[in-house]
Amino acid sequence: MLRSEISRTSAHDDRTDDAQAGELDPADRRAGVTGPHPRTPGAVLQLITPDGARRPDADLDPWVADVDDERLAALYEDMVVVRRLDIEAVALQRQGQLGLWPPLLGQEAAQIGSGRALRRDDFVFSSYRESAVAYTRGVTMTDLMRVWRGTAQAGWDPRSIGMATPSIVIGAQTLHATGYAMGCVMDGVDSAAIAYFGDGATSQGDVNEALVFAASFAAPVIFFCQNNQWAISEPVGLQAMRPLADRAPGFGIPSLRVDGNDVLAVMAATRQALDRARRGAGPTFIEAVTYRRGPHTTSDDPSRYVDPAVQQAWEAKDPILRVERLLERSGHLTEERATAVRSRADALAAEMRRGCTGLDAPPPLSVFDHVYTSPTTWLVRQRSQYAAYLAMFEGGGR
Amino acid sequence: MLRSEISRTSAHDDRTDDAQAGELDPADRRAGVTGPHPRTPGAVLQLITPDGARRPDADLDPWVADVDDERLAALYEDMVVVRRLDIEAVALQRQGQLGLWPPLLGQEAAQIGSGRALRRDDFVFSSYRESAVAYTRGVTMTDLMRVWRGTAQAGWDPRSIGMATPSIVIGAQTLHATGYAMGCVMDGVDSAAIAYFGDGATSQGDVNEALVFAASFAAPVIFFCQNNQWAISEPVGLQAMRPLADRAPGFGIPSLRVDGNDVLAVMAATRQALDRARRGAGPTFIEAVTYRRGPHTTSDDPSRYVDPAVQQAWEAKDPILRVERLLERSGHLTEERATAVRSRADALAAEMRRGCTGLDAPPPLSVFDHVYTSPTTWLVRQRSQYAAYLAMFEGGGR
Amino acid sequence: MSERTLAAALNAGLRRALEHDPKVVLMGEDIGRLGGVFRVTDGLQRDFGTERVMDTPLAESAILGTAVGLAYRGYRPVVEIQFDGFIYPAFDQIVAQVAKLHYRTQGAVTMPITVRVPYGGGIGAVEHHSESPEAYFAHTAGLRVVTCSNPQDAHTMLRQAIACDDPVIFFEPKRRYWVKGEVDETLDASTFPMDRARVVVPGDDVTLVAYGPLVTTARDAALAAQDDGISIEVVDLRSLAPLDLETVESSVRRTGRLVVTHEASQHAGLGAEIAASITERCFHHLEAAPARVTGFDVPYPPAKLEEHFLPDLDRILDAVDRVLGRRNSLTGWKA
Amino acid sequence: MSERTLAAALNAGLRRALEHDPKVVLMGEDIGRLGGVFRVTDGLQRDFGTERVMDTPLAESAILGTAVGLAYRGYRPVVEIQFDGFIYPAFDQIVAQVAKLHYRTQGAVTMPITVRVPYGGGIGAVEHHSESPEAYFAHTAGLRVVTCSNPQDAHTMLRQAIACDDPVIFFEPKRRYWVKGEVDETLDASTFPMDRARVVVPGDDVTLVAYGPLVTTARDAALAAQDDGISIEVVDLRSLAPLDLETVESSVRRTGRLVVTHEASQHAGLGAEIAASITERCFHHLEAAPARVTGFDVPYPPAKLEEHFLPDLDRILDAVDRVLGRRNSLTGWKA
Ligand SMILES: Cc1ncc(C[n+]2csc(CCOP(=O)(O)OP(=O)(O)O)c2C)c(N)n1
Ligand SMILES: Cc1ncc(C[n+]2csc(CCOP(=O)(O)OP(=O)(O)O)c2C)c(N)n1
Ligand SMILES: [Mg+2]
Ligand SMILES: [Mg+2]
Repeated sequence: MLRSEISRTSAHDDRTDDAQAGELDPADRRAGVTGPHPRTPGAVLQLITPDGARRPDADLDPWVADVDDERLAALYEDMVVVRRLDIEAVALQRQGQLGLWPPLLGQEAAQIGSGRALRRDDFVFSSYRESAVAYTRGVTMTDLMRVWRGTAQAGWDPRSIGMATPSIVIGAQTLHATGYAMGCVMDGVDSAAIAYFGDGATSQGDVNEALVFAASFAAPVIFFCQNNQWAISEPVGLQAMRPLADRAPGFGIPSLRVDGNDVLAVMAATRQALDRARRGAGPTFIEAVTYRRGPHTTSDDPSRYVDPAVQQAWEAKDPILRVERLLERSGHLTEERATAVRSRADALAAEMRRGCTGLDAPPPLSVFDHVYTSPTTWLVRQRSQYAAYLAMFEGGGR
Repeated sequence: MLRSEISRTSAHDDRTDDAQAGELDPADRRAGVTGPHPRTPGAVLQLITPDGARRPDADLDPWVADVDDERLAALYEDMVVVRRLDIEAVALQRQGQLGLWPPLLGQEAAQIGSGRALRRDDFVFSSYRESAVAYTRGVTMTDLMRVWRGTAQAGWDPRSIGMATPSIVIGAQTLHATGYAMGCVMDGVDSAAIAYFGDGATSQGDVNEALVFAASFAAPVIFFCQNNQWAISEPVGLQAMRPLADRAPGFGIPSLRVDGNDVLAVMAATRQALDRARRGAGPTFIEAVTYRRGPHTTSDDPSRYVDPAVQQAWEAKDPILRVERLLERSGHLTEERATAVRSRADALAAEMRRGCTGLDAPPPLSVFDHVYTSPTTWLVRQRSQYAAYLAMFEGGGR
Repeated sequence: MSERTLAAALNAGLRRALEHDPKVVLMGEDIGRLGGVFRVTDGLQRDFGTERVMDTPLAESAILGTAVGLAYRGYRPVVEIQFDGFIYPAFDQIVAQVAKLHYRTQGAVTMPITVRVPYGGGIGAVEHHSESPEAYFAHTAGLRVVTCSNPQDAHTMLRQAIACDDPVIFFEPKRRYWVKGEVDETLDASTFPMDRARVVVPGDDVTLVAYGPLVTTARDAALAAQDDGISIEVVDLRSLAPLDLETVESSVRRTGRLVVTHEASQHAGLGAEIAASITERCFHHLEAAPARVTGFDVPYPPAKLEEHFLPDLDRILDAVDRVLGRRNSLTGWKA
Repeated sequence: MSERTLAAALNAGLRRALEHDPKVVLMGEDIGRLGGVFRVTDGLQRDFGTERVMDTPLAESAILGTAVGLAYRGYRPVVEIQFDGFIYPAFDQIVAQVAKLHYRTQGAVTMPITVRVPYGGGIGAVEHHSESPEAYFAHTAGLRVVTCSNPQDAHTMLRQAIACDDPVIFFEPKRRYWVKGEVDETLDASTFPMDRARVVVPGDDVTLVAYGPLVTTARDAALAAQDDGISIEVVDLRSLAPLDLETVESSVRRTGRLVVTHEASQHAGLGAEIAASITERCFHHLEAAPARVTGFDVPYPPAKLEEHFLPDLDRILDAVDRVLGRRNSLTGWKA
């Protein structure tokens, strides 16, 4: 066999610090040490355990010192809402209202924790699965639907939202984020750019070139990799032999490996990275270790490649449940509040459905709009010829 | 200023083990540790000092145990020859006999040490500057000239030489080497592929994708990076913030950083890497730290960007001189022998000149040959029309 | 002889190639356990193993670049690019390496690489999933570019492409993957070479040249035109580089009229080449300027607008009317 | 008004743009201290600093990709690709991002990026240094593609390209870098837009369309033809996307004959588009089929063969003879 499918999985273990410390062999240790955190190689930073226990962490705690139970509850609400929206979107797709939907089930903490760490003047360059990040940026429910319903190639105005239109070409956006961040430095502002991408994306030339440029120009950019273990049907072990967070230090970029199902740890890591960016200390790479619990998109059939046991193990690490447990324990999640959260989620889901079904096909001739900033003679001609063609039918057909 | 030109040079220091040990800061240490050699981070492995002293090295010595003074003298001869050929080629270009030439002055040890480590059944994928490697593969003096005289796009038959035609597109060949190496595994042979590329090339997406694929398929490929400090006018510090050898471990590929002006250390490192490849242990990355003492090509004007002091410092580390000193000391370089070496070099240079000036332009209609393995109707027609066109002139012109 | 979908015919073609030649290897994203997003490689990894049917990391340039290395080593890689819009990261390896290596080495090195690309629109997809990039490759000397329109051709041409010692960009009309047709796997691949065009509907008044997904549309148009008493000859081009201009030429010499249709944008597309070449060859036989029915010169639009981008039966018939001098959409139109 | 080489005219254009608009930044390999391998950016880093004239790491996709990010942030990046043959690694960013972002965002985001590309052959270079890849970009909706043929246009068009809110692929005819000509830097850039073709030699018998490096050759051909009593009208196309077909059309309506020349290969090249479009527009004015004089459909050959690849004066005149029905190389030729 050309390569061993089995041996390669170990490098992508998601176990946290203590659990993994003693298990790596010395060679792994050497190669695996990452940037500013002289931790156990490959270990995953965590603040809230799956059981809902708050774990102290000297490095991360200061970055979320302001997140009291009230604020944690707000993050909880965010996560409940985006999960509800995601479920609604899947339903809309099944009902033929959307052409496609890439579910985020399981990745709520990674997206909410990072999205809520950003400032308004920061700028997001995402892939297609970051609808929860879009939610944190204030994208409307209707706008969220446009691309997937097929009425537009982009859902919102990037400049007013502070988030670029999703990049479907894997990895391309990491370079955009780097260039944007270079621009922030030139402008003398302390805004940062954040690039979201998947584990599969790390194999693309563009992502590695982005690391090169970001390091070379000390660009204030966060490389936020959601390692959800899958690139469609391909396990992360096929893409990389080492934990993804180990890649960046060799480029001169410090990295963090964080429990992507822990909203607090994600927020702490992102804030720390943003702080470096704002201080002029350059880029940071964050690997958020999480799991894609749904299909790749609504067109996918994961039963062909997913092991149900692995799936179940990840369900036990649910990002929402652990915060629920923590808040319940501290008495900050009353039945009343839980109900309020649920109804807000339902209301937004209903708003999304209304927005979606209300989106009509654009007018035929708009196919010619916005190719250039000003219409060219040639396109004006093509458009007018097509208008003449359409007019034939209006008059009763050919 | 967007980035500090000054601070970034330190990561690319070429000092050897002892010299550098105490100077790196802890963060650098952490990120800089490379593969199988738990050495001082960033340190450069060396067996022969610039003064011609043989330095013991427990790791490397076993790999060159067979290289006695006789064999070392042969390597010396190789280096003298390829330098002489290089000088001749520059002269041929200045005299209008070649269109272009990329000098290798200063990089003789890196190319001879690695080239002579290879077996006949290994396969080389190089860039354009590796004429000394081509020499070790047995490329004839005439064939070496074809591309640069402009009579052909490739100088030799890759399959019979065991060396692909040089890749001018930076980095592309690293993927070819990786694919070739995957093929070796499939064929169940223990041959290896070696990819030569420069420091500048490490920024290309293709090179990083090659690391990804090589690691994923455990391909028996050596990534041999000649860090000659320059990519045309750009210093290596612009391409990478860390020593180039630090890049590979994050991809799961062990790396070695070796004095590229030390033919013995280069040979030892390459043999070690080849051994890993043959044993099925996968790829290795070698950074050979050297210096491009000539212009990028004969079209270049390095006076615009090279600091003469730096240039001089590197001349003191000459790859040939140190072996000369060592051999003289051990009495293995007699005046007689030195003369023999020089005349062999001169003879080959003369052969090269003859070969070069004897290369004529190919026949006009050969422009249509070899586009496909069998001629297409369309090209046959284009060719015959052009033949008819040329015939007009034969008859006395239009 | 059995009835198969176009996708299944391709699958069978790959299977035959894998059986026939141990040097054939398949590479791509998700082609293994998943069987490809369109299931064209379904079951092949199971039956031929992970060494001959390789899921690769997610990097198109590397897929092509390692295929080059495998070809150097004597293999015949068959590469899948998941969608048309994702071939561009591999563009450099394709145009600067794959296309040129045989020429560069004066024939010493062959590049028998087949690049399978599901292409074209009409499936209501999101961006980058509906493109027709064939002109980029057809313009690149050293590549063969072919496309199929029915299950039999899909099967036979794919086997021919894999057996070919030149690199072949093999465009698969994704919206026709589920079209069914008879497939004879025993058909001798050499009887009808993949670089030959085929007259699929004979006719006398107008030559209609189509390829890939639009061949079906062109046939439908020919059928519909019959009711109007117009006899359309439909030519399925099959090969886009080299072009079988002889077949088109001999048709146009009879009909005197040419319509070319493709989904790709018009500007510097294949339609221009066919129109220009045929004009060069049959100038004095032409009764009207060749007409092109193509995608507009805009990026591929969102799904809900694609019907206003893609050529369809009515737009083709309108162009047929135009070359026949009949009333058409441009009658009375002023620039 | 001063005499300058084409390269110096470009340099002055860049300087003016940097002075005029603080959002203009230059990026590329070796454009800083070295001033670019052709010295087109000579002295600019010294005068405008490393933040506005940036040497980048060696990665073309990243150069374009970061330029996109800078454009998002309001900058106007002017990117240098060192040679034609090295633009392909950036192909994905150019065709899938740069070209489409304005369309994708319905006008919300502009991509005022200029990509400077020294292109074309005739300089005796090694492989990948002599290519003419303009058709790839002209076929890509959303891009403007232009090229210049003389120092004045080089200067003015480059400034227009940088000022344009659309992405512009700016092809520089590298073998004409050292051609000298008068340059008026004060010429109002708006008087003659960069997307307009220009009649550079008026004539009555044949319309000869050229662009970039071959405009000089075309002028020489027109001069030489005069001796034979043939009056050639030379049109310098300048813009390859969009095409100024109106200018060509009005010329061909008078001359009835069209010859198009370019260095790029013929198959699906720009010549096909011009021939096809003009045939559509002037079918009844054409006395002969438009003729194309182009590079052959082979990869760019080694330097010692390039004279047998590149169109030159004699090949152009041979095609002129062909469209005039005079004795020419194909007289008596049989396929
Ligand atoms: C360049 C490119 N190649 C292929 C694809 C097809 N594709 C879409 S998503 C995907 C997997 C991406 O995996 P990952 O980066 O881990 O992100 P995830 O979907 O898990 O969020 C692939 C191969 C693409 N969109 N772009
Ligand atoms: C893709 C690509 N971009 C740009 C170039 C132009 N170019 C030729 S050599 C070179 C520098 C290469 O530097 P390095 O990789 O360090 O190799 P060296 O020349 O030092 O041996 C550049 C930019 C090229 N050949 N290919
Ligand atoms: Mg993933
Ligand atoms: Mg170098």
